[in-house]
Amino acid sequence: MNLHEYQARELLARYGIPVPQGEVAETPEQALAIAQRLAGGGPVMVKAQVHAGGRGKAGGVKRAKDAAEAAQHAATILGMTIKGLTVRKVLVVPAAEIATESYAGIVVDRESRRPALMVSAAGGVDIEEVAAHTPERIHRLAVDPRYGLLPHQALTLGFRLYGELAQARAAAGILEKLYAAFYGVGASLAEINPLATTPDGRVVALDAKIVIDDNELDRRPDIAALRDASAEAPSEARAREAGLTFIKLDGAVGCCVNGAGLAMATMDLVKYYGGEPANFLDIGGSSNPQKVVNALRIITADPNVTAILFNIFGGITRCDDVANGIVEATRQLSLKVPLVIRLTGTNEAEAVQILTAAGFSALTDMDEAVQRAVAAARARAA
Amino acid sequence: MNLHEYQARELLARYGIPVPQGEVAETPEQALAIAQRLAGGGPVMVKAQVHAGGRGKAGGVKRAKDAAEAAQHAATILGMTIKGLTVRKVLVVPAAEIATESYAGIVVDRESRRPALMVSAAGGVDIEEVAAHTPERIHRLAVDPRYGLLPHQALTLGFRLYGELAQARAAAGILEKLYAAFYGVGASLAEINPLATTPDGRVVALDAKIVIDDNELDRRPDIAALRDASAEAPSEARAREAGLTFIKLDGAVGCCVNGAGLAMATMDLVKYYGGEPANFLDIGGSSNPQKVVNALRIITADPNVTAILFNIFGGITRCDDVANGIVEATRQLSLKVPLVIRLTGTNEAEAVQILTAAGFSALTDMDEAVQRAVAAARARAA
Amino acid sequence: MSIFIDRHTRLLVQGITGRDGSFHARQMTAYGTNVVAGVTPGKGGQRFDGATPIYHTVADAARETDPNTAVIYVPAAGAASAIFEAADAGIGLIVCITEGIPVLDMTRVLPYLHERGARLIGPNCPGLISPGKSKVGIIPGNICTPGRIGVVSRSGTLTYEIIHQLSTRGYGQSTCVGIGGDPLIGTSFTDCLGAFEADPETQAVVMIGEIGGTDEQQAGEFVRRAMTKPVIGFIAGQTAPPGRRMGHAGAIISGSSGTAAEKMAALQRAGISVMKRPADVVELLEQRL
Amino acid sequence: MSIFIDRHTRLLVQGITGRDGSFHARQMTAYGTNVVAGVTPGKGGQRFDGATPIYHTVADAARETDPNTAVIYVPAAGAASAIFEAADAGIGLIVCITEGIPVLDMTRVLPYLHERGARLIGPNCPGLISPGKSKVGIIPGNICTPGRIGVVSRSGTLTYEIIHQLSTRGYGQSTCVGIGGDPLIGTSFTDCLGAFEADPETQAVVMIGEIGGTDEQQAGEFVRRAMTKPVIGFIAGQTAPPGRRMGHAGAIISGSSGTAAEKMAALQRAGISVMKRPADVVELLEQRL
Repeated sequence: MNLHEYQARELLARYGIPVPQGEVAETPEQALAIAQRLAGGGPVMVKAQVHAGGRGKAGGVKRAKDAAEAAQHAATILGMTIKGLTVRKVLVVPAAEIATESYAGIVVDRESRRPALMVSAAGGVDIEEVAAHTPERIHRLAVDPRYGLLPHQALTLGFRLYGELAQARAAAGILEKLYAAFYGVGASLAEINPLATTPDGRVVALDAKIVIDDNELDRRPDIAALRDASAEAPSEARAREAGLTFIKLDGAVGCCVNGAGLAMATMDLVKYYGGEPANFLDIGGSSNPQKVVNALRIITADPNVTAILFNIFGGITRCDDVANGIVEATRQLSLKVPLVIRLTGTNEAEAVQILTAAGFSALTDMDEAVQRAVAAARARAA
Repeated sequence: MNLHEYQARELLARYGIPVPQGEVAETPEQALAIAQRLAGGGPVMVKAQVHAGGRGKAGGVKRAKDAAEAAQHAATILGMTIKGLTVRKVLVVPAAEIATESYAGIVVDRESRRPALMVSAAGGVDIEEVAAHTPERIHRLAVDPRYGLLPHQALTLGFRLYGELAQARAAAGILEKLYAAFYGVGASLAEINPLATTPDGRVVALDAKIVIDDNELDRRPDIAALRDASAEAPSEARAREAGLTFIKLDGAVGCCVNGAGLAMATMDLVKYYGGEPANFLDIGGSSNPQKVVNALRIITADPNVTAILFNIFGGITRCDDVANGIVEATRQLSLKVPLVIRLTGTNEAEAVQILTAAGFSALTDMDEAVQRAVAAARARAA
Repeated sequence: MSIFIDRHTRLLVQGITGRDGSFHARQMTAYGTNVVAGVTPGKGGQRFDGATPIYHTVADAARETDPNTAVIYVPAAGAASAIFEAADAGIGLIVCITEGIPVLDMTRVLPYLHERGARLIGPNCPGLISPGKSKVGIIPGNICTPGRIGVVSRSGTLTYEIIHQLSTRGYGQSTCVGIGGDPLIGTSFTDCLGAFEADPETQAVVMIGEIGGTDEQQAGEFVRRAMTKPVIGFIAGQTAPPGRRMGHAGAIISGSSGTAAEKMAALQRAGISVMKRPADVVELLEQRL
Repeated sequence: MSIFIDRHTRLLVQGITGRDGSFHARQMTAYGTNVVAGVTPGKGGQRFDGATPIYHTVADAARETDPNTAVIYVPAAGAASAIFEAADAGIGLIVCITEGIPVLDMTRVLPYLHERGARLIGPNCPGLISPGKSKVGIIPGNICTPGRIGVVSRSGTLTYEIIHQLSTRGYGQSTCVGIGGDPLIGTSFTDCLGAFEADPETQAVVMIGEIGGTDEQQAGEFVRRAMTKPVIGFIAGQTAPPGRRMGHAGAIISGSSGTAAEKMAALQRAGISVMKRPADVVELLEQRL
C-alpha cells in the first residue's frame, strides 16, 4: 500500500525525524490559509498528493512566492490528472532554503534477504537514475535484523554523506529513526529524498515516500486506516473489499483465474494469441460462489471488456463451486459479452454438468479456451 | 541497585504485567487510609519495604483482617530493623485470594552469556531452595538476545506452569513483558514470586523483585532516580556520591586500596594475619588527591576502625598523588588511629619523599604493611 | 529417490485442528504420508481423527514422536512464530503453506533457520509431493504420477497446469516443489536445481518462474555452471505492468528490474529451453531428452 | 612466542584523542607497540602526535592501515558500539579497557563477535602485554620482564602485584593477560590457559581469580583434563560478604555460589597449586618447576 507524501512525513516525524512543518489542502482557500499560517506570507511549495512518480515533471509540484500564488497553484494542481490519477489533495510547505540534497532509503533486499539501507550524496533526483549511471555514488548496507542498525554503521553512512561530525551524527540519527520507522510501520520501502541540509547546517527530511507491505495491515489497523481509496482505481478498491486480487489493464479480454501464477500465464497466453487482457484477477484458493459473482460484477463493469475468460484449475478450488458461481452471477447480472469457460481438476465432471444444464459450454484445455476468448473479443469489437 | 518491591511492582505494571493495586505508607494513618480505599475495609497485606530477603520470617509481612489492624501492623513494622536495615515504608495491598503460586524470573546467566528465564510451578517460596532440592521443578530457557523471547518459547514455558490454554497464554504474555521490562529497565535480575492464579483463573504478579545493573544508571536517569539512599548504610551512600566503591564490614582495619582485586586480596590478607577488615574500598584508577581525602573521611567515620591501611600499587594511579592526598587529608581531618601506608609502582620515590617530609613512613611490601596494620589495630583495641 | 521428502518422511502438522490443517492432514494421510503428530496449543493430549496424537507445543510433539518434517497451516498472524517453533525443536524440513506473512518477519525467521541448518520451503507455497511416496502440502495427488521429471515453481495452480501436461502425456515426476510466491522464501530455485541434479532418479527439470526479484537469473547462472541435466523453463507475467503486485507478494516488477523478458533472456543464455506457453512443456522436454 | 600479541601486532587505538586513549597510545608506542592508526569520529584526516593517522571510523582505518588488533579507550556510553565497530571491520583481536559497559549490551556484543570469529579481551580489563614485544592496554611495562611464565587474571592492580613478585624474583613473563572483572567477558580463563598450553615459550601459568561466577571452576576442569604445564592459582575475596558487588561488576557471591572457598577447592581438586597470599606465588612456582 502506497502512502501519500504527507502521510509518510507524519509517520517519520512521529519517529523523531526532523521534517519541516506542512499541511494538506483540498481547496485553494485552504492552501492560502496554510501558506499564510506556516510561511507568514513567504514562499511555499505546493505539491500534488498522488500515488505516482514524476509529479514534478507533470507540473504537480510548484513554488509559490506568496500565499496568493499558493492558492493559484493549488487551483491548477487540484483536479489535475497525473498518470491517470486525479489530484485531490496538495501539501503546502514553507519553501526551505537548501544547501545540499542527499538521498536516504531502506528497502527489503531480496538477494541479501535483509533490509538494505542506501544513502547517496546525489539526492533530489530519481535514485534509479543514479543507480543506473553512477552506482558508485550509492552506499549500501544490508542491515542484520538480528542486531538492527548499529550506531557505528549509521555513523559510517553519515560520514559518507557529510564530512563534518555534527552533520554526520545528525544523518546517523535520522538513519536510525528511519530504520525504526521501517520496522515500526511495516514498510517494504521508506525513502527520504531529498535529505537536505539547510544553510544553517541542520539536516532535514524534505520529501518522504513509504510503501507498506500489504501483509502488515491486519496487525496495524492504524496504518491500514491511512489507505486513501479515492487514490485507487474504483474497480480495484471494490475488488479489494470483496477479497479479490484485481489489477485493471487496458485490453478487451476479461480474465477470471484461480491462482496468481496461472492468472499471469493466462494473460500472457491471451497476448500470445493476439489479444489483450483487460485485467489480472485471482479469485484465490477458496471455492465460495459469491467470490465468482463479485469477480464477474467487477469485470463486466469495465466497458472495454468484449469477452470474458474463466480459467480454473481445480485443486482446493472445486470446479463445481465455480460453476455454481457462474450460473448464479449470470442470473444476477445481465451479461452482454460472451463467456468462455475452462475448468479442469477437482469436481470437473460435476462442473461441466452444472454449466451444460445452464446452457454454457465448458472447455478443459487452456489454449483452446484462450484462443476462443480472443476470437470472441475481436468479433465483438469489430 | 536494588529496587523496593513497590518500585518493582510499578515498573512491571508499566510494562503491562497485571499487578494488583497497592500503595506505600510511611505512617500507620496512611496505612489505614490506603486499606480503606483499596480494600474497602477488607483484609490487606502490610509488607515492609527493605532491601533484605526473609522479610516474612523477620515479621515484616503481616496480614490484617481490616483497616484498623492494618494500621496496627504498620505501627509494628515501621521502624523495625531487618538484617540491619530500618523499615521506613510499608506496602499495603488488598489480600488476594490465591489458587496457585508459581515463580517466574530472569537473570543474566554467566555460563550461557544470555538472559536466562526460569519458571517453576513451585512458587511462593525461596527459589534457591527449590533449585537446591528439586531442580527438576525449575524450567530454564537461555534466551537468545538477538531474537528476544519468541512467542512460542513463552507459550511453551506457560504450559510448564499451567495445563490450560488461557492461563498458559496469560503466563506467556507476562513472560514476554517481563523480558521486555528486563531489557527496558536495565535489570540484572527481575522476578515475580509468587506469580499467582486467582480463584477466578486470572494470572497476576503478587510480589516482584528487580535489581538494576549499576552500569545502566547513567543512561537511565528515570531508573537512577528510584534509588532510596535512606535504605543504604549512610557511609556507602556518601562513598557512592564521592565516586568511591565502598562496602562497610564489621572489622577494625580500615582499608584503602586502588583496584577491586587488590582491595579484596588486601582484606583477605588482613584476615590471614589475624585481623578483620572494616571495609572494602577501591579508590579506582584515577590519581585525584581529593578522592583520597574523601576515602579517609569515610573510613574514619566508622567508630570500629582502630587502624587504617593504605595499599597502593601504582600504575595509572600515581603514588605521589596518593601521598599528597594522604597529607592533605590528615591536615583536614584529625586522625585518631594509626595509619600504615604501602606504596609501590609509578612515582614511588616521589611519594616516599612526600610522606617522609610530612612525618609518615611508607612501606613497599604488602605483607609487611598488612601485618603492621593488624598489629596496630589490635594494640589500639586492647 | 526424490528430493526433500520420501517414504521416510515423518510429518508433524502444525495447526492440525484448523479448517485447512484438518482437511489437508486427511488428504496427506490418504495419500500415504506418515503423519506422526499434530500441534494445536490447548488441545494437547487429544487425538486427531481418533488416531494422530495432538500436542500443545512442537517441543512436546518432537520429543514424543520424532518428526523430521513439519508442515504449517497456521493463520498468517501466527505462522512466522510456527516456523520459529519448528526450527527451535530441531525439525530439519519445514514447509509453510500459509500466505500473508509480513516480509519483515521473514527477515528474522530466515537467519534463525540458517543458524540451525533447517530448510524452509515457502511460505505462501503449495508444498511438495514425491508422487507415490509422500505428499506434504496441498498439491493435488491425483494429477501427479511417479516418474523422472523434477518440477520446481513459484506458483500453485500454474504448477498444477504443468504437472497435468506432463502426467497426461506420460511424463511422471520425481518430486514437484512449490517454493512460494513471496519476496523472501526459504528455498530458492537454485537450491532445488542442486537437489534435482544430485538426485539419480531425476532426469530433467521443469522450472516455473515469474516476474519479480532475480531468483530465476541466479538459477540460470547455476544451471550454466553446475547442471548436467536438461532444464525447461517458463516465466509468467510477460504482460504484467511494472510496480504492481501481481497477487503474489513477490511478483512485482521494480523499476526496470525483474521483468519476464529479462528473466527469459537469462534462462536462454544459460541453455535452458524456455516455453512460450505452458502447453509447450512436453515438446521442449522431448527435444532435450 | 607469546599469546594473542607479539611483534606482528598492528594496533588500532579507538578513542585515541581522549584523555586515557592519548596517554596510553603514547605509553604503548614508547613500549614498542606498532600503533598503526587511531579513530576519533570528526577528527578523520588529522594525525596523532603528528604521526599516527586518525580516521572517522574503524572501517576507514581498517581499509587504509590494515590493523589486526584494536584497543578501546572509549567512554562506557560508546564502548559497546566501539566493540561492534571493530568486529564489523574484521579486526580479529579486540581489547576493551573501558569499565562500566552494561551487561545487557554485552549479551548482544558477544554473539556478534562469535559470528565473526573475533576475540574480545575484557571489557573492564587492563589489557595484555607480551614483555619486550608488544603491549596493548594499560599494564605498566616497567614491572614486566620477558620470560616464560604466563599470567592471566580478572583483576588489574592485583595482577601488577603478582607480576611484580615474579619479576623481582627472576621469573619473567611470556604474556600477561587481564581478562576483566565484568560478569560477561570475551575471553575466559580457559581460553587463556589453552593458549598458554599451546605456546612453546610458556613454561607455567599463574591464574588470578576472584569471587563470582564459575569461570575459575571451569578453568580448573580444563587444567585437570587438558593442561600439562603447571598452574598456580589465587582467588581474591575470601572475606567478601555475599550479595555485594566488590567493585568489579562480576565479583559478587550469588546465594551460596561463587565463593572463594568453593573456587579454591575446585582449583585444588584440579591439581592447581593454590596460593594463600600473593607473596606465595614464587615459592609455589618453584615447587612445580
